[in-house]
Amino acid sequence: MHPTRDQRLWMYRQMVTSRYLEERIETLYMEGKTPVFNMAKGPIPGEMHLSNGQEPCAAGVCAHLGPEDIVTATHRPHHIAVAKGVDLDAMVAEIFGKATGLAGGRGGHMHLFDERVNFSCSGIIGEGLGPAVGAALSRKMQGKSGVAVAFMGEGAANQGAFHEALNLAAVWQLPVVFVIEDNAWGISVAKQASTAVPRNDSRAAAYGMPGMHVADNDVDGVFAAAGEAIARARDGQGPSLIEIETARLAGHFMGDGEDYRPEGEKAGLEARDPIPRYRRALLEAGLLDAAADAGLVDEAHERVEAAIRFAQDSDFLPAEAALDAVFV
Amino acid sequence: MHPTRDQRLWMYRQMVTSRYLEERIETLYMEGKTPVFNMAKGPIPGEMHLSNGQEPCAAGVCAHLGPEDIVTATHRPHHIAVAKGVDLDAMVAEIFGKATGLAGGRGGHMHLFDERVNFSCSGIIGEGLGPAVGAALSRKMQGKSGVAVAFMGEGAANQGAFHEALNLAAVWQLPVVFVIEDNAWGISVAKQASTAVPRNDSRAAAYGMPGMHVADNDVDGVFAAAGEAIARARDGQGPSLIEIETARLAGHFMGDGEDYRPEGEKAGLEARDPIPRYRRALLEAGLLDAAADAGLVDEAHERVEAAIRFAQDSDFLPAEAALDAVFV
Amino acid sequence: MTTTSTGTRKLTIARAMAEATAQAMREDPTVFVMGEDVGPLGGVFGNTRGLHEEFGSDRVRDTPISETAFIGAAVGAASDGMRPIVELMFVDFFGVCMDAIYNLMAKNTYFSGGRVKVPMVLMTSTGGGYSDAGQHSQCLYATFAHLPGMKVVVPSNAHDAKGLMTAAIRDDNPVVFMYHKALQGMGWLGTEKGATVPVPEEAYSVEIGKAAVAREGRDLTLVSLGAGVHHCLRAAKALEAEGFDAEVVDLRSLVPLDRETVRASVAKTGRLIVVDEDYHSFGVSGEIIASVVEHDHRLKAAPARVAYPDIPIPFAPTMEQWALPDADKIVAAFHQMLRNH
Amino acid sequence: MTTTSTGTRKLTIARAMAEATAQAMREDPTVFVMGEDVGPLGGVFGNTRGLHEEFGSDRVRDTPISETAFIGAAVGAASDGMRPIVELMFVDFFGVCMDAIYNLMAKNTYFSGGRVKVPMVLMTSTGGGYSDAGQHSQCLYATFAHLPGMKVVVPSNAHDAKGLMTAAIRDDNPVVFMYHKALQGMGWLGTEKGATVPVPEEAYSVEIGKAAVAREGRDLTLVSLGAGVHHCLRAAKALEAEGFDAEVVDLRSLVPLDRETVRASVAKTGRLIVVDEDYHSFGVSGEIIASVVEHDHRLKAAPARVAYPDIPIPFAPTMEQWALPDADKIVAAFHQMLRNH
Ligand SMILES: Cc1ncc(C[n+]2csc(CCOP(=O)(O)OP(=O)(O)O)c2C)c(N)n1
Ligand SMILES: Cc1ncc(C[n+]2csc(CCOP(=O)(O)OP(=O)(O)O)c2C)c(N)n1
Ligand SMILES: [Mg+2]
Ligand SMILES: [Mg+2]
Repeated sequence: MHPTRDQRLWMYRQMVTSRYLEERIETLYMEGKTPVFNMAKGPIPGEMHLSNGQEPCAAGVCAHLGPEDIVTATHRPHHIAVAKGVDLDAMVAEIFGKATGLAGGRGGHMHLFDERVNFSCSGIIGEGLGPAVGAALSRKMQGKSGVAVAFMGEGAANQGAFHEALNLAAVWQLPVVFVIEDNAWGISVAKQASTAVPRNDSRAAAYGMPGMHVADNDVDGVFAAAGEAIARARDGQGPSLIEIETARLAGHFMGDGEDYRPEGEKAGLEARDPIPRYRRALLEAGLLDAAADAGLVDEAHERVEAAIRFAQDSDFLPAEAALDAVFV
Repeated sequence: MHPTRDQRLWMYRQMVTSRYLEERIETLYMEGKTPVFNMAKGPIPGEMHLSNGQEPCAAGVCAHLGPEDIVTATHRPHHIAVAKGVDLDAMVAEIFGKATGLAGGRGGHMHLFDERVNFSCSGIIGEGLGPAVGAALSRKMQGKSGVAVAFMGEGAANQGAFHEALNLAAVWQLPVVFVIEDNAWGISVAKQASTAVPRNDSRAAAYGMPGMHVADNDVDGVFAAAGEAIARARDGQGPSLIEIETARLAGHFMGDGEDYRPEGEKAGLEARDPIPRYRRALLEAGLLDAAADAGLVDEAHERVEAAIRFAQDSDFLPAEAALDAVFV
Repeated sequence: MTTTSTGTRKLTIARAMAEATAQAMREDPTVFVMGEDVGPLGGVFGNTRGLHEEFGSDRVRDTPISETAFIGAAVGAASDGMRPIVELMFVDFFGVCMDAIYNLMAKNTYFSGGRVKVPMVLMTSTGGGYSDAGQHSQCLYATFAHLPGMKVVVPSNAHDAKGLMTAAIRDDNPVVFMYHKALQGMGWLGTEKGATVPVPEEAYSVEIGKAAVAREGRDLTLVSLGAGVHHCLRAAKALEAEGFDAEVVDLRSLVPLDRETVRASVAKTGRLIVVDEDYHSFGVSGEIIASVVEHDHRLKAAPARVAYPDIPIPFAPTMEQWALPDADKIVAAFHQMLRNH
Repeated sequence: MTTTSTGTRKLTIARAMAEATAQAMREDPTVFVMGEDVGPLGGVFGNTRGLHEEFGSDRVRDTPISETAFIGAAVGAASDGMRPIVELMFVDFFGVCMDAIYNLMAKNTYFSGGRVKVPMVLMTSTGGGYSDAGQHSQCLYATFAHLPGMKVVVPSNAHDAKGLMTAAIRDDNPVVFMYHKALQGMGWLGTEKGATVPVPEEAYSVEIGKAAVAREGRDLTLVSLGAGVHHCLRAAKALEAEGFDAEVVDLRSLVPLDRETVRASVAKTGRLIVVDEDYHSFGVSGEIIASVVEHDHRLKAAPARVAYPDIPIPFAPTMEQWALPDADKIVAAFHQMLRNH
């Protein structure tokens, strides 16, 4: 399955937007955290997991999804939220903890819920898989369209929830796609030190479902694999599993010293940064020229800047609002 | 790997002993429970899960094990406990809740611990797998001999613990064997309604470990497969997974109406009862004659009767002993 | 659907739960049931009996033994327009799936600022007394009630069970419905007669968060829930013979907790004994006592509790029965209270 | 191993834990460590720093993200002659593995009538205050303390941390070691200065089950644990300026719970405020209050609590800080207490 010109540009735009968003978050996150790094300080406190380098996973999958489709993401959610069309203003405001944020600041960056586009994420490894299966079940029972996609890291594929969710989805032949972003690391633990098989797509066989693999962080490759899997799901042919070789260009979270990386790894990953690569590919394919690229990039940046301004200009909820929204 | 004459007779004896033990338990369990079946009544209260029909799994595996090897079993543990050499008197006394029981009556039939032969079992599905992996790790770290075997039902292969334990055992290449007793049912739910693949041994590939299958509840087949797997484990070649087609001749627990069984299933299973089949095979192979058989059976029965007498003649602990043994 | 209330038809809790569920399923196509053995078997404890026959395999789903997946799936379905009723067969099994319960089911509404609803019922059996030992006999009431974001109800009789079940299904929030095995009216688990009471045929709600005064009295307040309520009622009867008039408060709901009803009762009687089959420490009994005395500590006597000791539940009936709360222990606690003051 | 006690060398809790572990590992070859990122990284919260370097990958094991398997494995290893120290990175993750903890680790000794020992330490981080939101900031003290069969310790300073860690490793029973992130002395989590105290260099035990009187006083008893102790000490200082003399009891251990020390303190002061960062209801605060008043309810004032409200922990620092216990809230609770009586 090959992406059209528009699809390729759409994917490129998502990647550029997400990357710029995270570059800006990175800067803003560090405000108030120097010279002494203290997570509690600054306009964006708490843990911060950046997805720099993993944008192809999000863009290539979400290119096939509409607002009615369900996505569950992880503790590293920004690239997916962007590509799924989460309201950028409300999302950034949530990351800042503001009243105008998706949850009024109750959730923060690991808990982004946008029910308008059926997006959610969470902070426990493997936690989104069951809900994705359940949303797919809901669609099937209600006879409504829509597929569910559960994103996870390669480390999550060793969590019990992975096994249970894939089996359940397969037994019930539900319209759900499981997407593993293999960035080779779970915090400081390398995939080969934690996973008994080299590739998790081989685990699909344990559930009688198709397993697909995308090498080299290739967004068009993701598009192709996800396209097939999602088409199968929409067609009532049940779940699939995809593993994507991707790259975590940053640390696990901000503040991570990354001493566990083998020498040279980071430089190698940066040299293969998927965004410049895709830009070159689009330029070479004549789908983009320098001017169009600059325009697209500017537009993406402006969207991000607008969202950041929106967030910064927003107020916090009154502190007592902490007591609200426990129950509806 | 073929069992020797002695091994075959040993396996036959274990099966006969376990079967007779459970026939007696069945009778004793019903004391006080008629005309109204109330689990709380009678000399053996509580749930009772019989293993009638599943004896080949226990005998064929334990034929390769000594007291130093570790076994973790399930809520359906008797056949395995017998074959692993758990002290029969203390085991039956525990099933009766007596002071002379393995735990003084604190555990009951789902919680049989005999540290002298490294046997334990538990009531939560999949719960024994992690401990088996840990015991195997302990042996490896201490440089001590001994393998660990974790038994489970086919229903347990859909529990998250299965996945995590197999992966961990494989990553660390530990001397552990996972044995699935596939009796086709998890309470009232058929395997094909709960399991996405027809055979769980195919799941071994998800952990890069050998998967083996034994058809038709064949004790010699179990012996062969287990022999290979255990030899690999002893040899430092890591874990294996075995699935055995077996049969639950009784209900899930005593009191189960078994209405969910397809018509004729039970009669079919009884006709293929593995014990008479093995008896015939041994007779045909000339390893046994009618007299030797009668002698072996009598001896087994007498062992069981002695254990039951022991249990019946024992006292209960004083009730306040409930407070002891929470901590050592 | 019959809407004539007879007022005399008695049901077991198991049948009351099934009836509430069936009525909700008839009314609302988004209500469905899933769990282990809830289908043709009708639930190990009988509370889904008849549902599979009436509603079929699509709406009454047997699951694999995968609690994390199917409870997580219920959360996903609940946020997508369905109203799942999901069963955790024994509450003792919470350890394999608590994350889906307390971190997803209970928190997604908060994490979404109230925009994502999770209208689901998690029903689960509690309690011992029939020698099912330490992994099949626990109550764990406080384990659930301690963690924010889920309502927790514990009925003591079939009338409340039906009404609370209906309320739970209709509630837009997650509700944990904890039913005590000894009250189910399944003969094989023994049967507490007092739990099988007249139940109206039509659907009705019992408000979640309101305790009931199961018996009025002047001299002593007994507070309990589930099976404990029946021990209290028996104790009250025994004390009546001694000339003491005990009030019995049936909490019915732990979250929200009706502290007002408890406090009002103790304000009247001046004496408090909390009866709980869950573990003694860091549990229901401590919370009730604290809730009373932080409000007003000037009681006639030090409050007391009759709770399950801090030990795993032993198998042998001698030990188990000795450890369980019962009417005698409540009476003894009251006698002790009189001796102390 | 150095055995000279300097008496002045200060350590953070993180370093005190690592030191206790290293000393135990040098002494006893059966002690080993496993968990996520405990190896070369030294633990996300620093408490295994240096261990991998000294003891290597066999005895300091990074695990897959498979808490059920590796905690279950710790139980199996502990019953087979090893003394595992296993880490659950955040206590908030208990939901994926509680079965291995509370049904295996905590009960196998009982189920075996005391014949199977489970000498292991489960260490886990607790607490918020740095905007890590609702799945990474909880304390869950009562969740563990409520369930029988495991000891539970919560140090408030590095001296106790080292001594409790040593005691936990040497204990033949399972011990849950709950360390509060704000006390770890990792700059990036903020640092409570009072937690970094002089720590003897040699190995020593602090008895599990004994509370400490962190400050003596006559007018009021403040009971807390972990980070809460420091809030209490600050509140005591503030109250001193107002002429009130508060005693601060540091529980140190929830199981066993040293009720005697708490009761003795309240017997002296007549006033009790419990301070707890865990959720308000069905938790530590209720248990402490009940433990006091069931013994003697004739206090000078109704006991009070300053605990975390029954809400998921919000991300925004405005909301989170508002909800957390602190010295001001304790002082306010005391003022309220004086007004009421
Ligand atoms: C159940 C659980 N265990 C551990 C953690 C702590 N943790 C957060 S992220 C992470 C690594 C996850 O690795 P992976 O799934 O590969 O995702 P990545 O961070 O690489 O995107 C861990 C161990 C958690 N959040 N939940
Ligand atoms: C985690 C958990 N879920 C559910 C149960 C209830 N339960 C007990 S036995 C059983 C069926 C187990 O099936 P299987 O693993 O095939 O073993 P079998 O009973 O057939 O021997 C179930 C669901 C349990 N004990 N633990
Ligand atoms: Mg990763
Ligand atoms: Mg089975």
